[in-house]
Amino acid sequence: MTEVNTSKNSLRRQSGLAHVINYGQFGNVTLNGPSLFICERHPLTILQLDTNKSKTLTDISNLLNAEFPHTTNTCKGDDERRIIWLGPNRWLIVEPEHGCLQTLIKNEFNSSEVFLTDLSHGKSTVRLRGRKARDVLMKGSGIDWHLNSFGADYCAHTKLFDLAATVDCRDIDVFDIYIARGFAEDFWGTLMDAAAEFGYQVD
Amino acid sequence: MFRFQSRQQQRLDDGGQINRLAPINFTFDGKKFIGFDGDTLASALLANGVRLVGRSFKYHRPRGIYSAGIEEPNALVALRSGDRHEPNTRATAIELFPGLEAKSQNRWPNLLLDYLQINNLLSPFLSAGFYYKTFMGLPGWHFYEYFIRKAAGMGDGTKFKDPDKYDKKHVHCDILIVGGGPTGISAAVTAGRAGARVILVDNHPKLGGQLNGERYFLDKKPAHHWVERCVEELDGLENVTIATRTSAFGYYDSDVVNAIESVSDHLPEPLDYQCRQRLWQIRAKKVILATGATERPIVFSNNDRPGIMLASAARRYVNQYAVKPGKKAVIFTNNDDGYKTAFDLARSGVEVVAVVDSRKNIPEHFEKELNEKDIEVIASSVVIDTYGYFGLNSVKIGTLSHDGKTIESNPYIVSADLLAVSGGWSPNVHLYCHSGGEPVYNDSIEAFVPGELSQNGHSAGASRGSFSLTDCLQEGHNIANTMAKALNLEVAEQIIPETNENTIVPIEALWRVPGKGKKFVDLQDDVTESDITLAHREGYVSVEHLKRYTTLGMGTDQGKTSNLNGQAIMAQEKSEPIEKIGTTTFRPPYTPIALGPLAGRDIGLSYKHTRRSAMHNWHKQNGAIFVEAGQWLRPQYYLNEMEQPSKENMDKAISREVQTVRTSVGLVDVSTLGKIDIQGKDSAEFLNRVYTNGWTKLPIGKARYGIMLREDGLVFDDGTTSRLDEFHYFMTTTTSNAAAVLSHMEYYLQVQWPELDVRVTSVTEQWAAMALAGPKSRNVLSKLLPTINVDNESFPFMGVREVDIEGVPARIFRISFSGELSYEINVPADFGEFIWQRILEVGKAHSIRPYGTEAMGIMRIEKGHVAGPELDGRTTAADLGLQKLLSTKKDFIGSKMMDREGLKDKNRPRLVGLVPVDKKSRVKSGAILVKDPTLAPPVPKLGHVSSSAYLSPTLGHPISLGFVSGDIIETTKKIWAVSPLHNENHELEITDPVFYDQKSERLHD
Amino acid sequence: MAKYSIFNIIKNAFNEDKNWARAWRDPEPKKSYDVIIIGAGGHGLASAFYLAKNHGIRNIAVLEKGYLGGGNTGRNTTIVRSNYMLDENAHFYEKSLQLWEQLSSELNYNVMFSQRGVLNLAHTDSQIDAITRRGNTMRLNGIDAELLDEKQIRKLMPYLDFSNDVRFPIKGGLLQRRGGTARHDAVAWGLARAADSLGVDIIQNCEVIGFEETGNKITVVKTSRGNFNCGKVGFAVAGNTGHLASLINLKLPIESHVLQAFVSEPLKPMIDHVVTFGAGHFYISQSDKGGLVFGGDIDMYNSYAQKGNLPLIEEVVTAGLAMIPSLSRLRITRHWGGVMDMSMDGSPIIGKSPIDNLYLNCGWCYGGFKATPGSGWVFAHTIANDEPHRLNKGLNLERFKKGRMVDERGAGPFPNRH
Amino acid sequence: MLIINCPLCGPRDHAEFTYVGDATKNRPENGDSSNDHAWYDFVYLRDNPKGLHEELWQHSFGCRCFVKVLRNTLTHEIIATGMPKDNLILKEKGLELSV
Repeated sequence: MTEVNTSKNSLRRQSGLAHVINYGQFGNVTLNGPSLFICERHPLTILQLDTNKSKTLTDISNLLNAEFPHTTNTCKGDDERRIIWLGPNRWLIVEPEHGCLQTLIKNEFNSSEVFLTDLSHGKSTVRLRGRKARDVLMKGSGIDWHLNSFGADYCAHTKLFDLAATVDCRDIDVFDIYIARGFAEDFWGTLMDAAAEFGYQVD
Repeated sequence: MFRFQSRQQQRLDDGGQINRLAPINFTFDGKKFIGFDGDTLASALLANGVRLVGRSFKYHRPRGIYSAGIEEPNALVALRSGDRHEPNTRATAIELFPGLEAKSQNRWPNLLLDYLQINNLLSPFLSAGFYYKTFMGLPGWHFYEYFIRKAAGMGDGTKFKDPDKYDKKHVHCDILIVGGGPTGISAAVTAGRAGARVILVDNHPKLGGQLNGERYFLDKKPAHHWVERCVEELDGLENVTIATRTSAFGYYDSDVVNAIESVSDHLPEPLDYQCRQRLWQIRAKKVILATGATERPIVFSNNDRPGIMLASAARRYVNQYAVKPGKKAVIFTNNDDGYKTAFDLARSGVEVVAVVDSRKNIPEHFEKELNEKDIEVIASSVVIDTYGYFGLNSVKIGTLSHDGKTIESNPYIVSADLLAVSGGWSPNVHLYCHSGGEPVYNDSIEAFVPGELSQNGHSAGASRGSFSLTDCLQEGHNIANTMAKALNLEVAEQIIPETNENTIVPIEALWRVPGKGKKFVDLQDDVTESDITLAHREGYVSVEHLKRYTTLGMGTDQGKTSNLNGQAIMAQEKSEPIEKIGTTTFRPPYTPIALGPLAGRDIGLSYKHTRRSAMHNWHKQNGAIFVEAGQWLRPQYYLNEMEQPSKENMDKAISREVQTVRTSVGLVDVSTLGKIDIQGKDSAEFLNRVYTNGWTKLPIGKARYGIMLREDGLVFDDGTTSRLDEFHYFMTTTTSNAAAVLSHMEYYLQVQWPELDVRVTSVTEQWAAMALAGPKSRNVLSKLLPTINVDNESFPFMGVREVDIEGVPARIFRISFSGELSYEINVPADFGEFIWQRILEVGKAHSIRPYGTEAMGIMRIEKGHVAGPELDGRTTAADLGLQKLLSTKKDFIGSKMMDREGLKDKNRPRLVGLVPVDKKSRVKSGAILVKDPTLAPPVPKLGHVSSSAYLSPTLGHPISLGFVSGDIIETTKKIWAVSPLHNENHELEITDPVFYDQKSERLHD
Repeated sequence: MAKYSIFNIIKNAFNEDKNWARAWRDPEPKKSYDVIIIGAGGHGLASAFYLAKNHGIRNIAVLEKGYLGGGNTGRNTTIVRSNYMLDENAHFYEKSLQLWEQLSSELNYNVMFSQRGVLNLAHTDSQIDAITRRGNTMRLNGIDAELLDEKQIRKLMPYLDFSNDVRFPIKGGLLQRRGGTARHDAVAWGLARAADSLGVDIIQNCEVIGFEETGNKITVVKTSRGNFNCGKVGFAVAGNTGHLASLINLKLPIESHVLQAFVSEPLKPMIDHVVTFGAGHFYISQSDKGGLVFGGDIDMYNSYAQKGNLPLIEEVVTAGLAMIPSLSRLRITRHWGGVMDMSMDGSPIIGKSPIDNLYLNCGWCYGGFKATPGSGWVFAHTIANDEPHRLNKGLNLERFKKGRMVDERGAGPFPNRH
Repeated sequence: MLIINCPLCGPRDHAEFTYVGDATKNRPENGDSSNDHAWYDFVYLRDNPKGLHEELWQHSFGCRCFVKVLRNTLTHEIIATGMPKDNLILKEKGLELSV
């Protein structure tokens, strides 16, 4: 058994990928360097928000000072906070861990109008970046990854390498992939295998 | 290098599309040869004068190279060796690579001395369907089959794991063009210029198709100039993807076309990080099928000898590969194509003895060139027979009577080592047929062509029967523009180059030549004309019967060269037009495809993703032996550091774990249980409908056990649900039904009761869950929660608390599966391992132990709790002794169907406990309960053992749960468990299913 | 009917096979039949054959919309077994297996029934428990079954993956040695020839387009080749049952789904048994011609199309390579689909219908081929006597209403899950 | 592959969906306890049409919505998709009339 430091400050949030990530360059890295950069995003706050009251949503929007995407398959926000369309009246709010987002909303709104579900620990998030990122996605999912169909601020909930995944196109060649934590290790292996022919760097 | 070349005695000194500066070593049947880059194995063998390459399937007749493409019926070889061995590979489709190793097949001991040649002599007795008529008596088919199976089959399989990798890729496009011949290239240029997203796939290493095998001129320059110019333009278009070595093998629903890309088949082995093949799933808005056509043979006696090949193949060998497929050639044709072959062969120095044309009129425009090259044409004539056992040496020619049924004049024999045959061309309508289309017969080309459009796949060029090059180029352009228009794109200009071809004089059908001897229709499966006439005689006249009775078209070439000839002969026998006979259904794949790319990277340990709990790594490092639970891996039990895995140590470990929980405290990972977050004003009402018991009165901070039924009234799942807040509930399900229960609830919320204000979300992965169980569990918990009162009153049975464990938010449920005082602790998954370790540390004072699914299973049996083996989808609540949970005050899912007579039957098997009378015997789950173990079958079955604990460490003897017919339970206390599979019988006592703490004092304590 | 034998083959060979007679007639239909069986697949032909042979009824027509044996009889993976757990299925399929054992001699047509053994693999303890229960039940029902451990399987089938690189290790298996395969087309042809020789009219290219009813009885069967008066009518059209039933406004607890299969290039013998994977949907056997025959799960959506899509094939192949990794470089030559009549409990419906003189033979899911002779046997009995044979009593249509489902898998009223 | 146009997510492979089945079955009102046949019909009987079939799929790998699909069971052609409340057959007929 490893020694555990019980002091509150060093409480470890341990990612689902903690035991598999190896840093460095792998696969078919040529003189031009890797075509792909892969890293885990952790720790994050991932909150599912569900409401069918448009007034409430506007109020939340004001409270958070963030816009909610109303078009299907789109996202809004920046690196600090990302709001992803999930389904009818349902969004995913993602931001670096602060721990207060849920409380912030809960304190302001009635629990019969806004429904919050914390999924921060239920998902593992991998960022895939680089000019071959779309080629990797093409190996795992049947949706059209062409820039014209899936550009920046698009998102998709899809079957990626046989797993339910949410893919958020942060920028032309930057993708955040959310998958269930329990599959994280396996997904990581699959992703590395699919990326090997392009050469990749794990940051 | 010159030394090498001298060995390629059939190689031309110049011309062709091979690189004479790049010689390539290869072996065939162990003999060393040399070919050139750009060769196929077939062209390289022909260049080296090798004619005999294989033996036929049934009669083991010597066979050579028959075609120059994927339609090859004869030249099948075993390619590579060891773990990369590939049987049944077509020599005509293998690109030559350094060190290539090929072996002939279906012969023993060797190609020249195949002892099963005897089948050729026995062939009169081996006509179509002969085995249906015999081998019926003793000793039975299985006996004869042993020998027949050995003789059948072609190549050998392998027992090795494939060392190569496979990949998959999903692509989208506006226009998919299948086939990179003149039609496809022309279409691609137009579509590309129009700005459409285009994918052009072709199964060859380079584009050009038929143009590569012909001496066509486009705009007065050799055709390859035009091809190269087009390819250059297409390469420069960002919206066009050209995929060579990519074979589209199937056209499926929703205009999805699948293809296999041969990434490294043309290399000795894949490069680093390179896969061998890649499966493409192409989703197209429109598809242009420019798949070309395949030449047909003509059926005549001994038409299968090495040295006989398709006329277009002979042409391709001289033109593309600069190989003379023979020295002295006879051409046998019923259409213009034979003349092209005659000219190209003559031009390359092959002596053309004669063109035998079954038509009465020779096309006039050929006369000039025939005279120039001094080629004799024998009109109204046919090849009647051929000679030469291991290779053709002469050909018998005769004149055909007017009605085509007899030979008129005295036939004569000419010597020749090459016979090039053209029976006309059949458009490749396979993909069109896959897409749902039905081909129709076209008299003017004597072949099936695409009929009405099916889905969005349009055929163009030779694949729809347009055999003129100008037509192909024009059609490709036109169809691409039609599609561009339909896609709201600007139409594009393209100037179609001028060709040097002659007008085509129509084919006159000639399917078979009269006369005796073996006339092969299907060269691969050795189906002869007489097999077809026999099938007709016996009434196997529908094309599908014909195919199945004679095996016509059932080989690896899928009948590409034989189907139509066979059908035509049947039509003649029936005196019906071919279109009435119809054609067999073309099934994907278009050409045989390897299994590897269909599995992609999901092989070995990657088969089905592995799901791990947040504490997995801890388990792994601390002696856990894992067990598969669906996709999850769960600790089954834990071995001590010094223990090796063994049956004995397993038993020891499990007993240890049970005893620890029963006497002190244990900790088990239950993260795999399904967890569903339920919120909304109508949550209670919804639970009332989903569960069989009542939920409206459940207070906040309390949990309740419930069962769900399916609509048919049988038990679906069980679990607990807790009320966290006024409108907030937390449900757990069994591990195996987690996904199904969520979908089940979503269905009712979205489809049946959309008026209910309820949201459900899976939070299985969000929470790491562990059950702290045992009489000392409260002590451990109170240490973990020093500021919270956890005594029985403050935190009673079925109580729920949301707390903070050393800064980690946690939900604690006082529920019990083991029957002990127990707390299920849920923490956000990233804290799972930390809290798990903390609990074990805190619990050290009480000798806490982690326990696995085995110990948990024993304890739940001791407690009479039902699980998977009891919830098998066939049991009712009453069968499980849970009828008390069926509310009579409300309707719930399943309440209307659960009272059907069969489900209320008093004699239905009901859950019981079972204890061996000797208190020792290990009763297997799956044993059947009977009255008397000595009865002979069929034995009346009174029930079965569903779950067994070989030893209940708590009770000191084995126990089981099982089901016994209701009427038996009333009348008897003893029953026999029999397991004929193990040759075991044990007498059991029927008891209450709850063995342990029947009053549930322990968990309430 | 000229007898088929080795002597006749030799005799005819000297005559260039010119004297072989038609295997069955192509009769002009009569105006009226005592019994009309719709569907000249294995089940329809077997029913007609046993009606004529066991019950002395000779004025029988078997109507076929296409060519005989052209539906599922010619599309299945040819597996024959009787390894069922529930009594209603077990005794019925065992009777069928016994009929298979003598079918070639009974028909004087070699249907190539090869008892090479059928093995179901188990990969977890709970799967071992499940096959133990099934095997024990079989044995108590007088059906052969053996439980094999990993070692025994390794000896019998060394090509399976016993290495450490395997996701679901093989823990054991249930073997029925009397199970095996048969040549599917030969079954249809042999039955057609035998039924024909007993006077049964097999009418091909004859599609049923409607019925005329008087009272609660069918009096006329309307077809593309004219109308026939009928005494009794039997449905034996498998996947087309739903459509045919709709022509008389009969709703049934059946859905049609497509099941795919595929075959590899011919190979020298490498797989001697029928093997079923337990951790994914996959089964395999090798045909006498040498092709490896693969099957898996249905495509999951209602379908009357005799074609399927690739994803299911990919799934089956993936499961196959998980079990036998050495298949990876082998090639498949053909994949096809058949339309399955999936019932609501996964077991067949064979017996009377709500219409007085109509009898149903349907709901075979993907187990119809092995049932062929047994199905004909009990269906003929049911039609001839207007009451079920003891072997198909429990397989009635009423069982759903009464809550007496015969659900081997416990999957409930979801046809695509059986 | 069937490509199903999810009304929310757009065209997706059918592998992202879970097939539910016939969408024309009406669940009898729970309060009505007399109508056993209606329940038998709902749970067990199917029209099983050869041709147009209105059916439900769940987009389980996507938005998790139940999607109604009008599909030809003979050709697999998908004619229309919608939400569970939509009557696609009516809608299609309406379209035909207006053409």
